[in-house]
Amino acid sequence: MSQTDIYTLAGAALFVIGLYGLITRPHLIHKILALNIMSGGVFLVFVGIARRVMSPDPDPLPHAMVLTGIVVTVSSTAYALALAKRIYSETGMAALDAPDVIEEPEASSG
Amino acid sequence: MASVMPKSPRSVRLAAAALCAGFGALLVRAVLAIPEDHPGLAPVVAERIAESGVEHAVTAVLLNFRSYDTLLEIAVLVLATIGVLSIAGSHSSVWAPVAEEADPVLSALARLLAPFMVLASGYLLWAGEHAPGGAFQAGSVLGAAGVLLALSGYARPAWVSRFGLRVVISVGLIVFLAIAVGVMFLGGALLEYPDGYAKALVLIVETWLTVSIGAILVSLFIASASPIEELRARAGDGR
Amino acid sequence: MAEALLAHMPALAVVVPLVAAPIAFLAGARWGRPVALVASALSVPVAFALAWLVSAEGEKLRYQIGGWEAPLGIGLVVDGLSATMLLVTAVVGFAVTVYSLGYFADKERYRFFWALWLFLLASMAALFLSADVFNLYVCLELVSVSAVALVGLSGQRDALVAAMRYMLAAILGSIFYLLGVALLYGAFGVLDLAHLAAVLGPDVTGQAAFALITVGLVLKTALFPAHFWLPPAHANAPSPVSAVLSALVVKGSFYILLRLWTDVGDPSYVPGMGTLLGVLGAMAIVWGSVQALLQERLKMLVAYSTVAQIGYLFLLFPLVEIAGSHVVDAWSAGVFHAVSHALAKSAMFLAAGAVLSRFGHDRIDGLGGLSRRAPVTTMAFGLSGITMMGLPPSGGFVVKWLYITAAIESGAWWWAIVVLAGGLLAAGYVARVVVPGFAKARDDASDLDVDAGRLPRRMEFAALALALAALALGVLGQPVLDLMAVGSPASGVIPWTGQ
Amino acid sequence: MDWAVIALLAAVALPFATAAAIFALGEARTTARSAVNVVGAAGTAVAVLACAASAWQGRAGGPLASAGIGLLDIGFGFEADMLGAVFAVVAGVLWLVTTVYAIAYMSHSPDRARFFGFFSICVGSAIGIALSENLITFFVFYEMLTLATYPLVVHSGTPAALRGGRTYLMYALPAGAALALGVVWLHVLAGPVSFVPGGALPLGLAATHPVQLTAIFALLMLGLGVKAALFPLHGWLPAAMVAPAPVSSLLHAVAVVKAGVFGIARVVLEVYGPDAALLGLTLPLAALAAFTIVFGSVRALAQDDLKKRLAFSTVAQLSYIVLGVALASPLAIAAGIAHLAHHAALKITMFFTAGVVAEEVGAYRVSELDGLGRRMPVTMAAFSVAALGIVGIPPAAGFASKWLLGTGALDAGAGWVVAVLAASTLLNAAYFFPIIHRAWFRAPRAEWATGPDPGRAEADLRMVVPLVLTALAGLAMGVLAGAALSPARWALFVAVMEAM
Repeated sequence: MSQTDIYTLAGAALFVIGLYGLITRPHLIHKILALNIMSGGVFLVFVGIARRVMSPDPDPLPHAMVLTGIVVTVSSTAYALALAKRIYSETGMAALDAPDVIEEPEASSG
Repeated sequence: MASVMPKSPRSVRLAAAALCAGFGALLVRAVLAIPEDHPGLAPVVAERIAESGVEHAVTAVLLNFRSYDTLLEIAVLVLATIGVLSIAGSHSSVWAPVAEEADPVLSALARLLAPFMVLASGYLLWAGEHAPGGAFQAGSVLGAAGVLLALSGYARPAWVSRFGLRVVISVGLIVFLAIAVGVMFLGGALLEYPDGYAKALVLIVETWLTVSIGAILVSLFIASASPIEELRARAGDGR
Repeated sequence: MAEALLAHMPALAVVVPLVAAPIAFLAGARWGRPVALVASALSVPVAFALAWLVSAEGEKLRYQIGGWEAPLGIGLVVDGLSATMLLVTAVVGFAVTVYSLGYFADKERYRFFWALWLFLLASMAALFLSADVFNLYVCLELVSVSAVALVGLSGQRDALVAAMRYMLAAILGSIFYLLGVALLYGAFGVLDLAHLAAVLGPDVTGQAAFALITVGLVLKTALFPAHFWLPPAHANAPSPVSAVLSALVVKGSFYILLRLWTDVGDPSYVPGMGTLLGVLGAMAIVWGSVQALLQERLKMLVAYSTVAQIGYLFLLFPLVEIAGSHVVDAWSAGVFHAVSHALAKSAMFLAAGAVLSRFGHDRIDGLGGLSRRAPVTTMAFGLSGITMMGLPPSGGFVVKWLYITAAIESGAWWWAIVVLAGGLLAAGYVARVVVPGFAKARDDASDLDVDAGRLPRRMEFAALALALAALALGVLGQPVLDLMAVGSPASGVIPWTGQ
Repeated sequence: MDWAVIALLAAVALPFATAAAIFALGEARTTARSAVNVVGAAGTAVAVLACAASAWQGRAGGPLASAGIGLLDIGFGFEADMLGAVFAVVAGVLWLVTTVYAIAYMSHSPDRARFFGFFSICVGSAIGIALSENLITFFVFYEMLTLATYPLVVHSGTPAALRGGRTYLMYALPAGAALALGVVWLHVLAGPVSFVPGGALPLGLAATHPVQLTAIFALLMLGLGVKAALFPLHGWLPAAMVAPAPVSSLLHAVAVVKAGVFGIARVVLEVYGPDAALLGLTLPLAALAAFTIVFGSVRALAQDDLKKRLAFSTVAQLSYIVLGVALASPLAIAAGIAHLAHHAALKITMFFTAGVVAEEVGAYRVSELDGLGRRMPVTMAAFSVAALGIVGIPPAAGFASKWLLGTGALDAGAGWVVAVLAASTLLNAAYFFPIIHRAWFRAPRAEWATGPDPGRAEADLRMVVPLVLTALAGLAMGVLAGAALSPARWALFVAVMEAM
């Protein structure tokens, strides 16, 4: 198992963990964090791919993409957090559905 | 927030676990099959970096080869900030001090640290040309300084008006766009820096980006933070 | 000078609204309005110029940003498909801008609308032009954040919750997409679409990347069963926003799917994927239409109609895969549907919004006598309904014609049955709105406020103009068909042929 | 541009332009709207007559006026040919008459802008159907007609009207889907199909693809059969009688229903041609038409509601046309085509009358017509002429149709048709004679004598003149059946071309 594989497998694991959390956690902050964990996993995959070049300097492209991705993720996370907070102050709820009918998002038909 | 949050039903968790296992298996297979010896675009970058105006490969990609990505990414950042402002209520509450009665020790420390953070920010901006660093790192440090000041009661510098806030948030994007479009009048494509000007133009863009990113991060923080009264009221409920 | 200007047209299509967006933000509540009007008006001639350029050239145009050629730099590519989508964006965008000037009469409350709106227009243009898989990710995020922010703009409770649901789905979709991009880069080491098409091979990583990207984009396009977020978001957004979300935004992610599956690869690249997408599309048509038949609110009905109409887009994939020499028909059907649905659905939402803002409610059982109270709006709704049903003469009919032709030609007649059944179901939900409009006016039978004032004419006529445009496509659509065929798989070449 | 092409385009475009103008003028400007309507209808009448003239010029295989626009390989095209001219003239000229009638009839009704606007679209669609050069153009206008008729059926907005409208859509929309499938399928199989006398299918296709062609034929008949009110697809027509009288008169006796039979004629004669008989498709069609004739007549017998009785009569009479086309001998085809015009003039008269009677004396049922002849002698005389014409009493037009059909059937070796004709004639008489008897030979209803004006109750001249004119036309078509340019002679010309 190469160094690349360690990073990329770890990234894949984070992705899956985040996905599980997103589906099973009803709390909005948990969901947003779960998405961030997934993004982190993806960035790790990028970093692993950058590392495979057999030269002292890694491939700069995945790094640039990760940096761009981080800023984009920060932006959307900021907006999502602001939204979650506003929802909480409007409804007193920190979840999308009423607590007794929480379902996984994919299955609820809104 | 809410103290008791029920978990999802067991069936949902099982389904989620199955789904994640499926994706996990797919990912492991896909990730292990990534060729080990593919050079990617690294050789192309190395070949052309001399023309980019900067020495650091990642900065060269971010601010020259793929500067369009960066332009749009700044747009996302400004956009998200506008979005946050649009649901956070009026401007005035955004800029209300977060902590009215700051801890004197914290306050003094913040005042002591802030100038150094601004300095560090400047260093990061300059270093990005040849080492890891650049506008985003610099802007983050600047933003952190602002957050620190906000937390210790200095959220609203006297010069920030509503219009001023909008200017600071968008100035980086506007300067970037102005340069992106401006070079077209010199005969190039969008974002095509004329020979020899790349370094200077990149620096101008990065400087203003640093300012905007710092301002944006502070705005996002303050807009998302709860006014102190609200926090207190909630703490009271909890007792 | 004119020539130089033409050469920069691809960049201008993005830059015009993108520059206007921060200006509108700076300009504030009052002056943001003229800024938006000017920028969206300028986008129309730019889009027409691009369409003209592509038609005249007869092949793809490339514009290399920063002067760096691919694979190092990012390119903008203008072919028939992107020019068509840009044109629709510009036309619908302008009509919606005009409508919005009337709709957002409360300038202060919606002071951020104009900047967000221009960001959305800019990001749609950027998305339709981008020739780079990672740049498309950034574009997708721009689209999603601006769309979600517009949904939540009213600050009302339902809108906020809908925006949150939309946001979570959109971010999740983006993450899936980005992981796919990482794997693509890992497998093939390029990001430019044309370079990717050249080196794409039967590779596990590449196939997984395509699958992940498809999952992400299906989520963003709201294809059944990932449609859960769409109806509340599209129904609770301000009506001009609803119009653009249904007309353009869902088409953005569909457009990338189309690029990947018909331009970079083809539906056989991942075995079974074409059929799977088609089956989900068919299920979307049935499920969305049935739900539309059951809704109590007009905007929810229209939103579920979007769920159904999205299904038609995805019938393209199985038919492109099996249609053999008739791939042109299947491909053109899907793209033409994207165009005609964009026009008709925006008309429908604008009409629904006109009803809502004039009469203060949009309960379907309270719309008795609507054709008498708001004839222009009823007409706009009814005419756009013809496109939804796919009846002639409308753009929807051309779509139906092409799909049925492709289905029969390839011997897969069951897709033809799906198309026809969807048309009948659409007739059912359109009738639910239009029929009570003809009911005899009795004071107790209608909840339409008798004293409600007239709407600004520009609101009613913006909707009617779009509905008429959708109708005109059914007869005068040949230029659009010619345009979208330039440099596309419809011209008979699919770059990647799987082994 | 050639005058004939201008006439062709004007015939199709003028009704739509009139509709647009009516919608734009709106509800309030009654006088301007009526003026526009009459001028538009008159212009259309002139245009369709000019189309007929140009068709006549080109009758011997000369070039026909045509125009069109391309889309994919579909192509929307128009052509002024002999067969199309019959339907175009019937629809266009009767529109002018109906417009005058309708302006008077609807003068106190709400939503007139909507009514007359959609009415114009219906007529435009019917003329488009008549002058379509190919099956796709035909289909486009056919579906437009379907949709544009709906607002007219539900015009009054009463629950009964909405029910009638729903029934109509339940029949018409699935039929449209079947027709769409058939048209596309045929297009895939045979390429673009233009209407050509004597059939348009590529040579040998019937031998290589008999099953597909039969399935397509079934789909097309399913789609067209609804408007043609072929059994068992006729159920919407009686239900649609809730529409105002002008709609029942022009659309449900002429434009809409004849669009269906006209379509059947186009498909059988000018698409399938001899292949239809070769594939064994004509006999089932003829049998179905014959059954519909008897069925419609029997059902008409049982209706007390005047308009419903007329509607079932229409169901039966339409199948005369289908029967003639299906028998495919020249005389039978001529009978069908001639009957298209004959029945139009006769039946529109009867519906005009029914409308006037309902409006003026409030009588909706056959049993309420006692003695009406004395109150409305002119109106009821027109009605009686038309009724006798449909029954087939010489010299009115119906006799000419039946004579041609009978001899045509014998030519085609289908002697059983004569029996159907005889039965139908008896039934026609059985459901129309009681009306005539009641109107002229029974004592007036008691309450009429006590009214303010127990004497004459003729309606507004704008209603009476049209129905007299159409009755006279029905009479003239029969009396002058042998004259040059009569519908019967014209139909014979067409039939000879078709049967070649």
